[in-house]
Amino acid sequence: MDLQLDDIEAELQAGVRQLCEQRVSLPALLDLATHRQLDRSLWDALGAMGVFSLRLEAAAGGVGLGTTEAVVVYEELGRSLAPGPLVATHLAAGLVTGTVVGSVERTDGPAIVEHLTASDALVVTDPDGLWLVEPTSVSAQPVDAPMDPLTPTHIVDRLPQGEQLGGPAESARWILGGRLLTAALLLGVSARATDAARDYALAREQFGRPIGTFQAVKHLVVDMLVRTELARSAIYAAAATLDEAGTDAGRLAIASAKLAAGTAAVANGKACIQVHGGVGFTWEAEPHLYLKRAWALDAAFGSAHEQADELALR
Amino acid sequence: MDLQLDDIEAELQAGVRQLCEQRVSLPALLDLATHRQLDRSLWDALGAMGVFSLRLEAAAGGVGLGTTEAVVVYEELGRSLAPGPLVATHLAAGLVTGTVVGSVERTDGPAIVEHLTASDALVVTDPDGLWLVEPTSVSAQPVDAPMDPLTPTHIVDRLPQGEQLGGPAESARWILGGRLLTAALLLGVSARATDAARDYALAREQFGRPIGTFQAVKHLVVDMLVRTELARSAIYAAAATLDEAGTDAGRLAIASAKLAAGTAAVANGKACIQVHGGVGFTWEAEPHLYLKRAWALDAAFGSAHEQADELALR
Amino acid sequence: MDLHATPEDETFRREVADWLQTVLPALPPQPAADDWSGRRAFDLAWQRQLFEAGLGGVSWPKEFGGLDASPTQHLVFLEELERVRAPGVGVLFVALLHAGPTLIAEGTEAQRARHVPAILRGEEVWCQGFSEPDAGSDLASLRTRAVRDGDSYVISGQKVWTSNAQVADYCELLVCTDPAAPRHRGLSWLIMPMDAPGVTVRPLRTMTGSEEFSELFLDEVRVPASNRVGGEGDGWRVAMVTFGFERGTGFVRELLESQELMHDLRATAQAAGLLADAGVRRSFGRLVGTYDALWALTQRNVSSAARSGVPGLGGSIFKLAYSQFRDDLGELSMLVQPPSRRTMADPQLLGHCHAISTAIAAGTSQVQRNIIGERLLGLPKER
Amino acid sequence: MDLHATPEDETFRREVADWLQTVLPALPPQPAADDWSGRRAFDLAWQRQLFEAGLGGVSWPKEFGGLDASPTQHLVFLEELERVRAPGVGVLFVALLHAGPTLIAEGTEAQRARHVPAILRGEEVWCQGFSEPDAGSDLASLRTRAVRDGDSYVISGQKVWTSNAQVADYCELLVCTDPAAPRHRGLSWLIMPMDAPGVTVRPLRTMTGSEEFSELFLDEVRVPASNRVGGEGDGWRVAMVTFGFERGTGFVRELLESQELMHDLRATAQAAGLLADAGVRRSFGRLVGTYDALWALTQRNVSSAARSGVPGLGGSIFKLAYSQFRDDLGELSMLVQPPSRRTMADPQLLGHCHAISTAIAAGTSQVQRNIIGERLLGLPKER
Repeated sequence: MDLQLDDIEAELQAGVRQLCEQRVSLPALLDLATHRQLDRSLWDALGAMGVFSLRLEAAAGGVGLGTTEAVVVYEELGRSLAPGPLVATHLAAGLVTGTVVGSVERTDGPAIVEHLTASDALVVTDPDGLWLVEPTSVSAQPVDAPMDPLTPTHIVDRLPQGEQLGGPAESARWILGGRLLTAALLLGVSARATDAARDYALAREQFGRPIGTFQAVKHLVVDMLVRTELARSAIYAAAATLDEAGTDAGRLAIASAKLAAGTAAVANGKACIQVHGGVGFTWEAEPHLYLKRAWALDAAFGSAHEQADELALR
Repeated sequence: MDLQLDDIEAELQAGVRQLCEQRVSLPALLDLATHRQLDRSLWDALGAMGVFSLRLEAAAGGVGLGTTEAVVVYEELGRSLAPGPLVATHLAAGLVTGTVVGSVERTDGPAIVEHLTASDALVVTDPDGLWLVEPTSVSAQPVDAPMDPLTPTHIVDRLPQGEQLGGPAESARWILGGRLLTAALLLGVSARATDAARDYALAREQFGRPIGTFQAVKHLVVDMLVRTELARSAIYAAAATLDEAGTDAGRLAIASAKLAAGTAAVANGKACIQVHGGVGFTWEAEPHLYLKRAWALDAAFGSAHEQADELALR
Repeated sequence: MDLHATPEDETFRREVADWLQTVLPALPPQPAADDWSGRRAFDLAWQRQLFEAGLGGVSWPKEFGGLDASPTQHLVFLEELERVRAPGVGVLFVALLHAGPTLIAEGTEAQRARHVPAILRGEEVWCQGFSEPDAGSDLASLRTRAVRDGDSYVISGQKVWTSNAQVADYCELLVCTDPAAPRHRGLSWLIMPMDAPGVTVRPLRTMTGSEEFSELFLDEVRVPASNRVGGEGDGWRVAMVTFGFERGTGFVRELLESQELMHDLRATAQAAGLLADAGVRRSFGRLVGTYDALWALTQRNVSSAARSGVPGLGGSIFKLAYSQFRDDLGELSMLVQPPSRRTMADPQLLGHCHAISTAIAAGTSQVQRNIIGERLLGLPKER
Repeated sequence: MDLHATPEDETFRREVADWLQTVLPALPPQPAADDWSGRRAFDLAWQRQLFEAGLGGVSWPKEFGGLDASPTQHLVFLEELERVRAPGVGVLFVALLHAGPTLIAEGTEAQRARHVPAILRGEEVWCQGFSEPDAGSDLASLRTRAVRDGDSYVISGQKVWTSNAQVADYCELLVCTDPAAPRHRGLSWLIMPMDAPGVTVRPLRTMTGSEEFSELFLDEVRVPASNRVGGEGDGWRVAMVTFGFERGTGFVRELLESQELMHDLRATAQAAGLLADAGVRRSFGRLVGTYDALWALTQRNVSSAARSGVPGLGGSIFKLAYSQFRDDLGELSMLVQPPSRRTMADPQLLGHCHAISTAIAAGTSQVQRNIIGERLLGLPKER
């Protein structure tokens, strides 16, 4: 038993972090908020790094690694705030042709579809199975001011049925995988918010000293770290359980991971704004992007609230 | 509109506080925890002051004041941690003969009866009405280690039916009055816990300065004050509503008051222990008595949890 | 304590309600949030109407055209406005609640004559230039310099968080006139015309996407020395006078608006069958209870101010509790509303994001806790 | 990262489980909490049994009779004990986890020979004399004085929060040997026999009603200088060595016990039909999720210690989160259990009250946050 990163995981982490630090900048992100174009060259770079084909077997052209490596990579992607349907494109590897693959759950009312315009393919999940939908065939209303400015959305009243990709078991597995990778993205957001709050608390002076000297600020940041590390622990354990014992054993571990990660990211997004004070409330500063991304990711593949319901039955 | 104390209220407050400060001491309370005898001379002094007959009309031998005066007095009683069935004895004025009157709600399972041995009479509430029960006629098991050491309890499997004192309307009014006076007692506990935490934060030194200098401690105490003042506001408003517009209008205001007061007292009891550190965890120090009394009073006449349910229907 | 309205308050309430009924139907529609010139015109016209009805300065002294209403009556006034969703002070916030009363209390005859009637009549918009990028919670460390040059001050520096700067005629400006003086002692309070050369306004976008605030860049702006309110170096005291006009009514409109959001959200939950969920139901119940307590706290703060004439620290207690309440309300909206509602055009989400500033603006919750801890509880200041 | 047990760990787990199966049926019933001599006898006898099975010092070095087990194996050991609810270290806590390892690391040959085998064999009970009434979170400000007098120290002062003092043979005592030295530098670590003249033990009752802790009054107690562990003035460092033996397993038994409380409470809720209440149900779900995360954090802390050999600050993070978890569990028990269960004899209420000390003992949550903020996040210390 070892819940620390091994050499491969640490190397992957460093590689993806470096790529993201070089390629994903705040000005570019805010520009995206205005133009809503997915940065395809970044996407291709991530693809070339094997981010999407990470768990596909080598024989099928993938990297052939496991879930623990995937969560390490997805934490880094979450940390970078990289936009796009990162999770669905990963889950679609080997199953759907397309460079950018989106995903949405079929529900009774109108649905929000993220990154619809940028997607080459759209995977719809419902209790009956997994369905492939051509994005251009979807009749959708673009949202003028989406909650997360870096996640363009459309409102869709009725999703086309689409072509069947798999049955209920495949649909359930898709959702479970999506839930865990989304938890990893949320972990990245939590960690980024913590780092940003720490850095600001060190740099910003008020009353003649760095605000991080004051316990009220210091302890806010510490609580961010505590939430981040709790979420990290639950995610690592869930990933290792999935690799070791398979989907069934992993189901509840993943629910715990998503619960901890969603709770942490939303709380940390808010705390990060609070530590930044007035600056944190501005559009040009990053903290609101963490909070809004956290809200968007919390809703994806089952919210913290819904995971609590699921875990109660254990 | 004026939600500040008027002259009569301020005078009553000072009088009751003075009496309690003279007559209710920590050693006497802790002694009570061991011997479980109600201090009848204190009880008589409270009675002589008109605490129990406060709202009974002067023509019937009472003081003839209103609910706003009663909550001011009951806050002081709560603050003093004075033991005994204070609320029921007040509600029973003019209705039941007896110096010490207890009260209990009839439920399906076993009930906890407080101060059974000390009571001259016991009033049982149920949806059908208000019932007078002779305490000695109740078959009860004394609890060895009651939750609140200053509130001796018995477990009763089945309460006798008793003699009818009133119908459903009287029962409902009894519960509503009890709920508001209990909220006032909880307010007193909250305020006492806040004062005790403030005093300790000023007196106790660590790292070369009073611990109240540290924001982590200072802000804990401030949050205690905020909870106390929110509860105080809701209680004052509920009392004034009841005096002005009667029971029906007061019902929801009282629910808000009990919700705020129960929440405040429990949270403040814990925070008071935390501010006191190791000392707060000892039997000889007061803070645990605040928390345990808060738990006991929160459960009486409908908990905060139950008030939230009631308020949701508005 | 009592909740009875006095006969005078009842009469006043009826008069306000009656008047609102006569004027509201003829009111043009409220301009969009980003239509600044429309907002300016609308708010000035509304103030003109209030003025003509004798309601232009409800809490202002009678000799300056006000009603000299008690804080309790001011509360009545705000309740009646909100009950029919009448316009609020809007871009006139600083003029009516800060600058006007400050000039009345501390201004010279000439300053009063120049501005007070104009504000009351709906002819002047003011903004506030207190905060700076490096002096947020720590107001005493202002760096914007005003150097005396003959009969003028020459001002250079930067201000931030200035609401409505785009449409303001004047700015109440706090500057440092003596950098050698100890903190608090070197400040002065000036009236700065916004059209003075050297004033640049840069709107600041907030996380809600709106541009309510601006940065002010001041580059050798000349302001006559006769525009100084109070003595040189006396600016801190005058600013405290400015803040001191808050009589417990500061958050009344916001609180009443949050009640409407709560009711709307409850209707959504009911329609979706979510009130059958005991957890969701109880969350609503806790909000309702907290709302009641916050309203009662407002009544206590207002009646305390009515008795003493000065604001207590109840406003700090209110702000701490209200910030938490708004966050709880916002988080409940995230649970209750379907994801398809989650756009920044949604009043619930917009309100939730906006409310995040409640724990920051006009003193963060951390600073409020220090103030309460030190001034109300007597706990020692940090060294 | 992986959760696979190594073949060695698997074998070890089976051996422990098999052995427990053979001995547990013959174990006498556990004595009552206030039967101190019974508890001493029971815990010493159990340690003797463990020793005879080669399990007396699982994480101790082999040359001192230990198993030299990795932190991971220690975790396995604790899991197996808890799974069958076998006794824990009980009153031997300080001897086995503090004093023994400290003497092995820092003691003289004579000190080791005198105490280490006796501890392992279940012949000695130790207690800890670190905290003082005026030095709780601020351990460096100890005032208990030890004055050198020939070959002895003469000790006067007061200690507090000493567990199991009533039945201890020795005390690991931290004293001030040089009051003129700067904080931290004037302390020494001594072995004090509890039967030395001048030692008075006064049991301290806690809010749970039990007497787990005592105050120690030391009145001119003579201890041979040869009982000093480490150099004079080196006591702070030795104490840090003492604390350093925590390898992430410190709260394992408590965490596993809290899981049992959670399961019992859930059964109560189910029987009462309360799981149909979505609010109550979701509270359980959040607890289950947090429990999983805390268990995973324990595994991370243990594997970190297994790699580095030293404890990280993961223990501080764990303690903060665990304190909150226990309070949430306790508050849920107040909702779920009928009022008639609310007595201090109820395991849920007792556990709730006991857990309040988690946020206080061994560094309050406030102090833990300073430690994490300054050491892990690099935020500046207060001045």
